[in-house]
Amino acid sequence: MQLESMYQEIILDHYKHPHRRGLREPYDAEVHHVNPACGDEVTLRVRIEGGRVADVSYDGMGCSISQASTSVLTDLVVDQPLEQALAVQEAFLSLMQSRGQAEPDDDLLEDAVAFVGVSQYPARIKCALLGWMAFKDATAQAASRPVTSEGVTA
Amino acid sequence: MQLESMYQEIILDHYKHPHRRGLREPYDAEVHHVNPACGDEVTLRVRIEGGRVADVSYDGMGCSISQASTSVLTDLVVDQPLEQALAVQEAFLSLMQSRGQAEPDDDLLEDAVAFVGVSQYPARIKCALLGWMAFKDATAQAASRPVTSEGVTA
Amino acid sequence: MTELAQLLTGPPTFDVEALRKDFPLLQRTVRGGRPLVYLDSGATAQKPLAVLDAERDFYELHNAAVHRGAHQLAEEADELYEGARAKVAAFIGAATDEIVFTKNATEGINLVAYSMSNAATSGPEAARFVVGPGDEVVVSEMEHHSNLVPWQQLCQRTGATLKWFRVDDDGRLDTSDVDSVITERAKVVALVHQSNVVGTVNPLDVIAARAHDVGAVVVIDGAQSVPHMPVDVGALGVDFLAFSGHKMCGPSGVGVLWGRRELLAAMPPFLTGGSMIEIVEMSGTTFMPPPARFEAGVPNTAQAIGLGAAVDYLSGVGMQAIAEHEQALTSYALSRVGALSGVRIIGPVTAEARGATVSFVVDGLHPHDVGQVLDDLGIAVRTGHHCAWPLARRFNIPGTTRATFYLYNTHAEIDTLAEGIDAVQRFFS
Amino acid sequence: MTELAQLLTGPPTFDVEALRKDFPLLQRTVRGGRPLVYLDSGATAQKPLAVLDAERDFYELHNAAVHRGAHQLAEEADELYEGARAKVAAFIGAATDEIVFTKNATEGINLVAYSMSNAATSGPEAARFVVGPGDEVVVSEMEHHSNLVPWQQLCQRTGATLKWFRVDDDGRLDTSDVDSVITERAKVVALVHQSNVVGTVNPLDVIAARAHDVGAVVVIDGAQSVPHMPVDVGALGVDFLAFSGHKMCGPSGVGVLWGRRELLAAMPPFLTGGSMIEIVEMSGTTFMPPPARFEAGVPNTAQAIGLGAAVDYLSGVGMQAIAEHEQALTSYALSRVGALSGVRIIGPVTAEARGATVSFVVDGLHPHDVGQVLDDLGIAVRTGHHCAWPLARRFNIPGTTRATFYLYNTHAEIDTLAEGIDAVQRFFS
Ligand SMILES: Cc1ncc(COP(=O)(O)O)c(C=O)c1O
Ligand SMILES: Cc1ncc(COP(=O)(O)O)c(C=O)c1O
Repeated sequence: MQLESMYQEIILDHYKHPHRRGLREPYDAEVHHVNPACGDEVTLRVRIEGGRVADVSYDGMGCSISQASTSVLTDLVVDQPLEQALAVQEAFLSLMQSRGQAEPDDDLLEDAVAFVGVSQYPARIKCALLGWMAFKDATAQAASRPVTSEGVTA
Repeated sequence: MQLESMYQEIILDHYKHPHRRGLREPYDAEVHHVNPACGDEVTLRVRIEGGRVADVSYDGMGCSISQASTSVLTDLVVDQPLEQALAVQEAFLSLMQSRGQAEPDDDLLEDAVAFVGVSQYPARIKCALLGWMAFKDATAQAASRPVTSEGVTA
Repeated sequence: MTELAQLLTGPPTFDVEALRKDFPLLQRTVRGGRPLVYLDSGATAQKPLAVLDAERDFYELHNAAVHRGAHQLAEEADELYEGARAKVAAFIGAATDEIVFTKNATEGINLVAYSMSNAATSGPEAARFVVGPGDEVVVSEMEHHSNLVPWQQLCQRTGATLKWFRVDDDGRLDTSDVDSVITERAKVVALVHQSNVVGTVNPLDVIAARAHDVGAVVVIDGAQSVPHMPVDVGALGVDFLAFSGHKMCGPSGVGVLWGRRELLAAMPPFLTGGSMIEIVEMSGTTFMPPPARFEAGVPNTAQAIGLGAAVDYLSGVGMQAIAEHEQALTSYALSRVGALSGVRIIGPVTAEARGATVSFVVDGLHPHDVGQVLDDLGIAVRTGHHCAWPLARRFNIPGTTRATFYLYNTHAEIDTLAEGIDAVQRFFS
Repeated sequence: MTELAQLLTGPPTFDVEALRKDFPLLQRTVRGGRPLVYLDSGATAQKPLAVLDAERDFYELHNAAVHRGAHQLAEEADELYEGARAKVAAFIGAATDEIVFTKNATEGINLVAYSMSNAATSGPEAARFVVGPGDEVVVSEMEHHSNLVPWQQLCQRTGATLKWFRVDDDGRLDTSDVDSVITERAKVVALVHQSNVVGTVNPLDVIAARAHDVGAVVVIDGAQSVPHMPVDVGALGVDFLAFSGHKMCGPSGVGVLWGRRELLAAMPPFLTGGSMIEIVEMSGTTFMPPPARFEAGVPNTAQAIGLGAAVDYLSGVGMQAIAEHEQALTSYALSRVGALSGVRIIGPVTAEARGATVSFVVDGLHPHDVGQVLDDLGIAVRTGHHCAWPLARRFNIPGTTRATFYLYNTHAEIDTLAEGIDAVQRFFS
């Protein structure tokens, strides 16, 4: 089976035991993203405090790949400076577009390098990116809103 | 050349010297038919008197086949009982749909048998039928109008 | 032969192994040399050589623009194109001039929906097609998006109201409230003949009877029925039937809309342009009678000809024989897959009034993951909402894994599928 | 080589005889064994082997429904289909997501026209496309029906007014009154790039400049330009460009609509159904971004892939070289045919700003009869109004006989044509 290259142990672990799952308050932006081809969806919230990603919380339904990659995302970006978080997002995006050819930066991507196998299956790339694109969208929305310390903004 | 089977002498004669061409009064019905594929058109009038075709007059633009066949039509139907004229029309229609296989009734169709060659060229069948379908339409319209002796009816 | 044995192997005269040789693609391997088990004909069918050859012959010998030329190639192309129309007509028991070639089933349905909104600005003979505020358009919860969204859009354009039939827990159409769903206000009832998700074959007679009582036209999505069972429009009692060539062994890029002659004759055009006109002036245009009225531009000629070859091929095998073979496969699949623990069939669990589309969910696993592991074993299935998202919502699931069978599928492939599902469960356990 | 000699034989590197071998149909004979002289590429072009093979390979090895499956075949089909889109985009200097596959040029033009009437019942981002009473839609007298009737129909649906540019005696667009034809009320200007009857290449820059000044969108019918000359949408300065695959060595059943990204993004959908949706509920649907938004249903996959192979083939030969070869043929034909007594060229009589479409009338003879005799000699031309009836009326003729040339035509074939016309005259004298 070539399957192991996609379903690496670390991915299955995150899938079975997702990190930071559930929707929490306070948050600065909430987005809802879907993958129209399969109907997978994620609702994702971000909380930015003092230029750092204070929390990412999420809920949704999707396959192992989309669930695990969102879980990994939270590990990599929570408690990081926003700039660093966005750099990680960029790096993950390139990794997924690499068709398995990338030599990913282990230091930056940590567990997320496990997804290199997924990038060889074009139909699954969108699964892996679902949470990450939602995160990008949510941080952009949070950035464009007036800073608050309370959480939810109008 | 196989062309001679289509452009028989008799057809070229009628083309160069069409019979009864021009629009005349009185008439009981006037129709305008076109062949959308090529733009050929004919305006055709019929005059019925006492159950006979008293006159068929026409004008229009079209190829040798459509012009000649309309000319031949007038020879065959003018001065005939309407019933006989419609039988000729029917016979010509079958001839044209025969793909060159028909054994046409010479007595009924006279000069019109020359069009058997045209029936082998599917794209030209409509040319040959232009005037004949107009005649059929015009007689039907004339029949459905109140009988007059003056000509033009409302 | 006992009835059971026949159920398991299909009708005796049906030689699947011989048929498979007609389909070049079925000979290939996937994922590192595994034999291909193609269970995705519901998405698109594979093509027999006869179809590929018909298209190629056209291009190599007779290619010309139809309806337009007076040279020999154009004559030949015309004859082949119109010949294909006659073949398709005969295949569904229709008159030749009731067959409109479209690019797919989706276009056929859109054609009717747009023609209905165009009726508002067309002549009096189109009056019966006009819809507006207060009028109702009826669909069902099990529609493919292609027979749902065009009607939502028609309502949006015209102010009409969309209503729908519900689906019961077995995946059958709930017709208990037919009289309240289809009321005097209904102008059109659009329904799928055979569901592409749960396989249900809908009772068109019940629906058509009520629809016609209230003067509504009945538009049937036959994308999944025409390829798989004998369909005779004379017997169906409906007004329009749309289907796709690519799902019935024909080429991509061609579909069919059948409509009753008198309805097509009264309908305003949809796509406009070359070849569908009667007289064109700058100030206005008149149109040809059907079917030409609905075929604007140079048509998908080679594809229509390929579809003609496909219906010849299917007729040669026999639609009744194909339907029986599929019934046998379906019964077998329902029992094999249904027997797996942790696997639930979505849709009717018996083979009556259902086609060879078997959808299922595996406890605790997402369809994507199921499909991926099956793919790795060489088994091609489809996963997700199958373009019928409201139906997935109805069952409160993210989607299903779907196996669909056609004339070239075998009982052995169903065994492979069942074993594959078992492997999926082990992989993720 | 002198300039004149080059004019007569085409650019030195262009080996027509070698190219002809790529086209199986050109090897056949017609009407009792005569070699075929195919001068009807303006209606549809012949197909090189590379195109036929690309389609067949797809069916034999990779056929699957695109955008829908998670199995290997579906991945491969997706990659081929989207790869074709990228090729077509590169061919006209567009971005990949600006390329919408349609079934022909006609559908592409209808797409824009329907999207504009749909704008009235769509969201605020579509507001700029709304047309209604008081607004104007501008075309020309030389339009193919496919770029005329859809706009007449848009006016009929919306109450807008149709206006048009006139054509002068040479068959050139009369742009002297551009400011009064395109006024502040114009919402859309739809114009043919190269006339399919008289060959004229229109000055798009003049038209687009004025149209954009008044805020109108510019829709170009490129059915006769894209196959025959290098076209770069970056340089054209227009907003939409529609063309057909079958006229550029591609399969039947596929066309292209290019549109500026920001315009496509703001446009409401046209055909709706599978694969173009974002979220579907019974109560309403949202749509994908372009190009998916405009490609409903299983697409004409094999045909798009075939078109990809066609643009590879054309690029391999070189569009500039093809254009020069056609210019040489056109000059030669204009002089050869124009020199025949009793024969009149309809359209520009010199080769500047005109393509390889030569229409003529023979004194005293109807085009049908001319075409019939030529056909008997093995020469395939087209006769009639060529789906541009108002232009025939403009010249007060029933139609023309039209010879069109493509990369595979030769100077010798033009000699055969000229001799053929002579034979026609003798036949009817
Ligand atoms: C100038 C022009 N526009 C539009 C069309 C329509 O193309 P199609 O029929 O392929 O849609 C054609 C060809 O028929 C054409 O020559
Ligand atoms: C039930 C049903 N209706 C409509 C369609 C649409 O067919 P197409 O995409 O070929 O237009 C499909 C297949 O995709 C289908 O399964």
